[in-house]
Amino acid sequence: MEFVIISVIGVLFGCGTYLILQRHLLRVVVGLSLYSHAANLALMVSGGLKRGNPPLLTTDAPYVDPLPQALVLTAIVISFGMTAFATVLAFRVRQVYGSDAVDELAGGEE
Amino acid sequence: MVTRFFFNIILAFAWCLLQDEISLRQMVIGSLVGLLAMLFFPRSFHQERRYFRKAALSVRLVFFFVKELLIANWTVVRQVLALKLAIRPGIVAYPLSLQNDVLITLLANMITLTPGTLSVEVSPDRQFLFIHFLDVADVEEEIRIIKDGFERHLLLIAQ
Amino acid sequence: MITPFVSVIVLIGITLSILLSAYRVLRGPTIPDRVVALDNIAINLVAAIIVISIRAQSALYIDVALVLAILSFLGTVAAAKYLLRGTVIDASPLHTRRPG
Amino acid sequence: MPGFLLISLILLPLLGSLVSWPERWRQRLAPAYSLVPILQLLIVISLWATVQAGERIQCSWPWAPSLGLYVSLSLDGLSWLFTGLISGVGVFVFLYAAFYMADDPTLSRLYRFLLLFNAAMMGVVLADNLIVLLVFWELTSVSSFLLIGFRSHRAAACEGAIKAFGLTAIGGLVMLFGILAVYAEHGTFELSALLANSTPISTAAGLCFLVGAFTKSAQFPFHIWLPSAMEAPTPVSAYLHAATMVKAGVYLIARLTPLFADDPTWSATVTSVGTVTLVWGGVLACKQVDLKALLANSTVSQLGLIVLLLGLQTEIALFAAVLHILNHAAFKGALFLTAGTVEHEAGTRDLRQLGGLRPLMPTLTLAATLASLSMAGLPPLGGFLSKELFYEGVLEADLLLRGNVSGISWLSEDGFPLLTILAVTASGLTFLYSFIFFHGTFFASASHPPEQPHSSSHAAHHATLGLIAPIVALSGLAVLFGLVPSLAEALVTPAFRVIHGAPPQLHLALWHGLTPALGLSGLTIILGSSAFLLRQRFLQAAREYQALYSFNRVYTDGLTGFTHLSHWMRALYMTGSVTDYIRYLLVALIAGLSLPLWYFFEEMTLRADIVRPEYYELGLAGLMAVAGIMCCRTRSRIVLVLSLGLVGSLMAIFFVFFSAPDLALTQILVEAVSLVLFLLVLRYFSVLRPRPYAPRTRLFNMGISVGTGLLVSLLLFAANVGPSSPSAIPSYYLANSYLLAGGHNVVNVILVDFRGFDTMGEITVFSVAVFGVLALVGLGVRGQQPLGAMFLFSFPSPILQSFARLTLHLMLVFAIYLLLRGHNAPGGGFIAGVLTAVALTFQMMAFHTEALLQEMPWKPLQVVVVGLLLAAGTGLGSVFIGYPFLTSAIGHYSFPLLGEVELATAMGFDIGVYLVVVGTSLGIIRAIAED
Amino acid sequence: MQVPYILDVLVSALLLLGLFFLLTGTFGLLRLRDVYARMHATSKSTTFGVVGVVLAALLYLRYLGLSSGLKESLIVLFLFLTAPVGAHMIARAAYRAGVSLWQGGVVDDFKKWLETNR
Amino acid sequence: MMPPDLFVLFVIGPVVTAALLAAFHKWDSFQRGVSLAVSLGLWGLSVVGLLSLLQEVSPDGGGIGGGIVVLRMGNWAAPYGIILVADVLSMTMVVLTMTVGVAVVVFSLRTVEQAHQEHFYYPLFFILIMGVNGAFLTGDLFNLFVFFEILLIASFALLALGSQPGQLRETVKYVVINLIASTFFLISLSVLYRTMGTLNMADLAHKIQTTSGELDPTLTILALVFLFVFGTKAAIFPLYFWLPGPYFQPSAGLSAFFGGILTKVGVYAIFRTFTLIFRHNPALTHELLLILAALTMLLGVFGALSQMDMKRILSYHIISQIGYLILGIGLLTPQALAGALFYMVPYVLAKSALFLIAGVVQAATGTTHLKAVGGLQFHSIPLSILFLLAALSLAGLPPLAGFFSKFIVLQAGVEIGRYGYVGIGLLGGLLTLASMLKIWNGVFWGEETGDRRPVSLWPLLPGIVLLVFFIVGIGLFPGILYSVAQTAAAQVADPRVYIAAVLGLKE
Ligand code: NA
Ligand code: NA
Repeated sequence: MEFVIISVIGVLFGCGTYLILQRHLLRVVVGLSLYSHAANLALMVSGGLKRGNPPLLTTDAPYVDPLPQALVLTAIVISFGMTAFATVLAFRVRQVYGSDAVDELAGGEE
Repeated sequence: MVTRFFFNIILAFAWCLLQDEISLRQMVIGSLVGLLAMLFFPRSFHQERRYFRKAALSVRLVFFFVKELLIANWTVVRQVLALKLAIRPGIVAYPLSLQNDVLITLLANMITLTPGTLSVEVSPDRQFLFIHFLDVADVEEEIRIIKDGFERHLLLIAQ
Repeated sequence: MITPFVSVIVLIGITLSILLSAYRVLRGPTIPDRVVALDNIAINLVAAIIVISIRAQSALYIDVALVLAILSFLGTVAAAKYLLRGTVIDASPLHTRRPG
Repeated sequence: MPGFLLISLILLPLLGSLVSWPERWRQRLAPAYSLVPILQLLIVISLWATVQAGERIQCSWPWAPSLGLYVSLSLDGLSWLFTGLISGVGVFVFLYAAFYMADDPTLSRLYRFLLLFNAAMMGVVLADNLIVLLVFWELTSVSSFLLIGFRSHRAAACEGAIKAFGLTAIGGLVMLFGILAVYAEHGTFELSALLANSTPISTAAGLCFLVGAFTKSAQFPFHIWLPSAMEAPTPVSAYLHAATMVKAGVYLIARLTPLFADDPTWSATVTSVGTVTLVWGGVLACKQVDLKALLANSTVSQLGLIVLLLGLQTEIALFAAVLHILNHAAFKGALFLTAGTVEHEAGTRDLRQLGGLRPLMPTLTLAATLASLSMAGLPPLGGFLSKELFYEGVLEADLLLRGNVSGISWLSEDGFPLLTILAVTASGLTFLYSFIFFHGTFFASASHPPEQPHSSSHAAHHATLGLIAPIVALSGLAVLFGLVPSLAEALVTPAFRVIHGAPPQLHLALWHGLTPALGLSGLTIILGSSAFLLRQRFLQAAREYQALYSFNRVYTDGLTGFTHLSHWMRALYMTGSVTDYIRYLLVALIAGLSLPLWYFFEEMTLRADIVRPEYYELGLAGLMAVAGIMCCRTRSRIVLVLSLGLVGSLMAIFFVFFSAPDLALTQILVEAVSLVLFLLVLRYFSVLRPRPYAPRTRLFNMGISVGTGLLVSLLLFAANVGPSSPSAIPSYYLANSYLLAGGHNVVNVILVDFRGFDTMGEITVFSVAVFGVLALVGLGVRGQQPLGAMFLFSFPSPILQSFARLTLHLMLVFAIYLLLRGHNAPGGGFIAGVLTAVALTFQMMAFHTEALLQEMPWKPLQVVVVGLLLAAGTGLGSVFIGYPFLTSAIGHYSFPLLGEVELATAMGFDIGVYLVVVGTSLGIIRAIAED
Repeated sequence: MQVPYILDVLVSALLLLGLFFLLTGTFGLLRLRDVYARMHATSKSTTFGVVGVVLAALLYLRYLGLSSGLKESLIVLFLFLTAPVGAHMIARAAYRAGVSLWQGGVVDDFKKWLETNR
Repeated sequence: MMPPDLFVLFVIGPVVTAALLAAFHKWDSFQRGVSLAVSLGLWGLSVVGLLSLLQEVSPDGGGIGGGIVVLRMGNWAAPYGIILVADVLSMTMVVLTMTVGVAVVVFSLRTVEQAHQEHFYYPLFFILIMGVNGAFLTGDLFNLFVFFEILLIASFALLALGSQPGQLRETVKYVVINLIASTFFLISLSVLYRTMGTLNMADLAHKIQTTSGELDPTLTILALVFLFVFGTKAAIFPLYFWLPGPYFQPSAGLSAFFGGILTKVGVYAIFRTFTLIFRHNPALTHELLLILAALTMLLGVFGALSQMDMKRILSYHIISQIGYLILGIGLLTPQALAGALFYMVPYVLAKSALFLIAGVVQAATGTTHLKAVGGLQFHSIPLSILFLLAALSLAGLPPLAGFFSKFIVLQAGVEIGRYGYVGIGLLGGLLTLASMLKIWNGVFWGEETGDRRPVSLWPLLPGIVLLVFFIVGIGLFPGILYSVAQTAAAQVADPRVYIAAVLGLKE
């Protein structure tokens, strides 16, 4: 199972990279979201994907490792905040800058 | 006030469903939670009367609806799996008698869940309900069922 | 005990159903088609979660299913609203012609 | 007491430079700064007896002993000579400046800069600690920089200042290198200790010191800064760039000579650099038409002479070197001041415009001529004495020693007197430019008189005493040193003793008899006068030749080349395109990691705890990959966003597969809110029109994408096949979650207790998102009209609205349910918070944003703040009662009807989280919706 | 944990029935000609399929004492409410977005109404 | 001795302040007053904290002095809970942060536009401080990620504050690059937990010490991934390209904090991890650090030379100076580590001061482009003096603080015979001087050009004076900071000290 998920993570990273390298800002933002999805999955894998009960002590052992879950939860929340900000930023760029083409955002290095 | 109380009971009941336990303790906690929700998110409640009669009528409606539903699903299966899709779809305006939005919603939902029909739109003046028919061949029959079935039940509740 | 076995079969069936719906997402042809297909996938996922809770003999996932059901509905409505208005939330009331 | 005198030599000018007169009297009081060099001179004179007795005065204060730093000063004969020069020339220059810039409002500032320099220079010659020496060394560069650029509105002044600073800074840095090397070898920075030790210092370190000295003393090829430094006001040129600062390098070489007495490389380097500088400087000086430029290049040449002598290291040579330091200070100081007075009176320094000033300024003419003749080395002036000794030294090296002075063997190979020939040539050049200087200024008639001759007659009236007296005094000294050789001898002997280590065997006299040196002097005069008579022939040619051959050109072209190179390099990779930067980043990552990974996989072992996948998991994993690819392929904005949502929802399913209900809930909720967010702003984006990259770029992008994906996969794969260390953490959490933290839901307990600090940070990130979004939307130009389609003919759906009305409170109750049970079952603050936000968002979707105000009559921002304060306050509560931040407490309480209820402080924290999440989600959505 | 044979069979049957309806809905989604017709399939069959699965879970988990089944009923209730509303929202959006009825369509009262009320 | 639990205030204090400031974001005097008071208070507290660490002598009386305060968040021991570790290194960084923080707040009081203030300038700034302090103090790698994200999102918002086109453009670049780096941070944390089974730095180091090399291949991979992540934040070669653009954009106060402190968080992370954890194979990892340091030093300063704007030159210089710090880490001797820390302090002070001075120039003339201004020397002599002191310190001229920084790092290099790197370091210093002189020439000398705004510059100077005061002070008394740096280096040079303090082990 680990290797399946790892492959999916690879595909998501590849797709994310591809999108991030595109010219449309929306695609870049979506690419970043794919990145964070993939990273969260990777964090999930870090505990080893043991079959077991969720780490709720009301159920019976064996439990899966609860720590990666907590980490992923934190990571999800953080990346959600980041994505939200990035999305609004991208939309403000389109409004203020009049363009959402990444290559038109070049410059600024004098 | 009465409305609020009634609504609070509903919320307490929902709480019990969530807790998977119908008991006095949970009803009390549930109503406290409901009160909390209503306190922090106050909104104007429409004045309603004759709750208990309406509740009884609603239960009757539920049974009627479940019956219709079972039939409906079988029909859809038949249509979907039919090898030949001999259907002539269309949108038909259904004249509404109901005026209450909640009840119109219920009606529209029931129509959608029954075979061959799908509620597309309510005209802003609540005159028509536009229904999509998979096969307009049996429009007359279907409209009759709706009028005499679902809408009649709902009109009773509306009074 | 055939339930565990059947539940795997059902899960595979649901996966198949999801993959078939994904075909509709890919094909379209219209955007509402894709939205409908995605909604269908979501509902199938709800079913899958419930089957898993049977398989895992745990009621924990029922909440997950409930939340997914709620939110797939929300997503559908949001997409529909977007198609209709170009936005999801209006800043001010729309003009309505409501009697009374 | 002597220590106090030494430090006061430095502190006096330093404090003096801090004195600022009130604006009203500034101009009139400025000359009072001259008291400082006068006082210094008195101190220096008072130290004469000590020095003459061959004693050293030493004092030391700890500075940073752990770094080997002591503020140690020492005064011996060599230092004393230089302190004398600094204060003595200082007195003349300071007094001169008072008249030279009498009407210039910047006079006071000039004095303060000069005092700063004076302090620095005193420090250089008094320092006994190499670091202290370096400190003052660089301070001389800084003050010189400020003084050269004193007339900062002139571009040439600024460029000259930068050139001087830059080149001397190179020297300073290389010197630092040498100092560090010395410290590494000998463990001390104290010069006296190194000298007393007399263990040899490595040649490399010595060469580092030499580079420092050469840059400072304008030795070839660093000499180019000195002529450019002539942009400084003339008193500055006289003081820094003739008499004192440029001698700092000479001082350093002299100071270190005992340490490198037996080092052939040292002496070879010093001698040859000195020789080249001597000749080249002379050539350059002759070509000049600007008085100060002439003097500057002559200074270069004369410094070369001193350096050359120091390199020879014989007794005669060393004595000549010390003597010439003194002589040069006298005559060159006088000549620079002459140039200043001439410019002040005649309005120009151009030899072609000058001429015939003799009748107007007879005194000045006399003084300047005498100084020039001293420079030319004519008897009976001071310059003659040092010239004679110079010749003797050179001859000794060339003919008598025949290369026994090991370092210069290459110069006198096979007995060919190359050094002597060069020396005579250079002296001839010196003769030539000395004559050009005073003849062209005072005697000849101007070749190109200025258009408006405001000069001549006008000048005589203004040539005040103050502008002439210092010159007379200095050239008087030049004469005096020649006429009374014993005076000069007495002054330089202590310094000589320090360098040579023994008292001198020779005695100065004007007449030494018919020596070979005298013959060479005669030859020099003949050569020089012939050259002077024939000068018109070749000077024109030489002046034109300049354009071809100039180290200044090398410098400027080098600088431009460097700038061009840096521009080119920047343009090469700093494209300003973030896409490019990402490419660099990822390529670096791939390049950096692929090789180690390759080696890693050579010895891998599969871990035992790998789980076998189910078929449906495979199917859904495949679908997730397809959804990802769909994101890449689609040309519809909404499909893009929906595909992303599909990826997220499928992740939720995998979280269910992996027994993570909390995660599944969170993921679903977050996905929904993200979707709403995306849909809110989607219409503002342009359509995803196909604007393909060039095929090559596309291929490159694909390559990077595949590479990155592969790399991440391999990395995670490596983690699963490589060696690993077992973790004790999960079992601890599972064992103690209920026991110690009172919660059954271990994930939630980790979030609010074990690792609650992470959560504190997480909600901070989250709340900042709302601040950021409010700022993004609230500032700057407001948006243009929405770009996407809007169907104007549309009305709210009564079906949706009544559904929304029905479900709001139900969803809220559900949220509270999830919040309260979080500690023991899937749920908790975050999940409940997002669900609440979703419920309210749904209201906004069905109605409009104003409807939210009816539901929730307070601002999202306030909710965020209350939540943050609640969470932080819960954590801080434990600090107040003496426990670490976030320490939780649990209590069980009984309430009527409710039964026993467990209350944990972690719950307060979780409610804080809940509020933050509600406020933030709503705040962001509302801010955009209302935009 | 063991469950009685009858329950085992009943649960399995309900599961398979649910799957059957789910697949039916999906086939409809694939086969039918326009979005409105496709929504007929998903809003009814798929919903009903989930209901089947939920009922199976309700019986199974309730027997195992893991759940009283109340929450499962909540899901059913919720699905019955949301599926039609969702379909209604997409349908009206699709209609405004210009997704026309399949060409075989014969009646369109909504179009007429829109034209007269514009 | 400061009560240990109070150390949490460096992290929680700012966030509480930020919350209060956000609540009253339209109340002008509250914003300024509270910001000033809190920043001063935290500054004082941080100094007290550092002093109390330094006073503590190791229990055995000899060896390494200086205490290490370990705070268990939630009272859970490492590695189960998150701990904050205040050793001399991290507390020095906190003091430095707060010093620059005070200077920036003081500067901001006079320069921040009303609209920006009402849109959470101060709350965001305090969150930024929280993130930075947290990153310095935390002893847990995942928690470090969290604090990175805190300071990132605050910096995103601050960069974009004002929503001007140029700002937004650069913010996009900054956001995208940093989010990518954050993603890889998560990936590396995933690999870390999967292979090492812990996230706590001390526990990790302990595990490495108690095993005999079988984890080395994995560790090397981890070291490289972490180097990529931290290197991107720290802007080392070849990961620095993103930096100059965004750092140019914000108002001067922020530029000062960004340029002074933000990249140092990445450097600190490299410092911490490559002294505590990844020292299993210095012949590979630290040699790599040295090469990267050299390239960073040279290419950064090269970039600066091509610029014609004061702020841009300063931005490029950030990169170059980072090289010096990495050089110190790469050499890995106690002397070099002390040098790196000694380098950090004056350099951060000078860099921040210079950015603030650029802000004053901007306020006086409306621009910082060298061709558009000139002759400011006469406009404000105090400003010129402050600039010279800061700039020459940055260029490493004695006796300013920056000289000793360079001196100690290079001395460490000479001691172990790495002359090549010393040479490159010296060259970097020279080119830095060239850039500083270019600024001086362009801004303070030359024809008086550029429109002069009728603003009094005096009120803008106190923050700069504070920073320059320390620069000069350190230069005059280098022994004080050096002993602090030595103590810090001694604590860091031997990982067992840190491990024992955190895990409560007896050696
Ligand atoms: Na200028
Ligand atoms: Na300029």
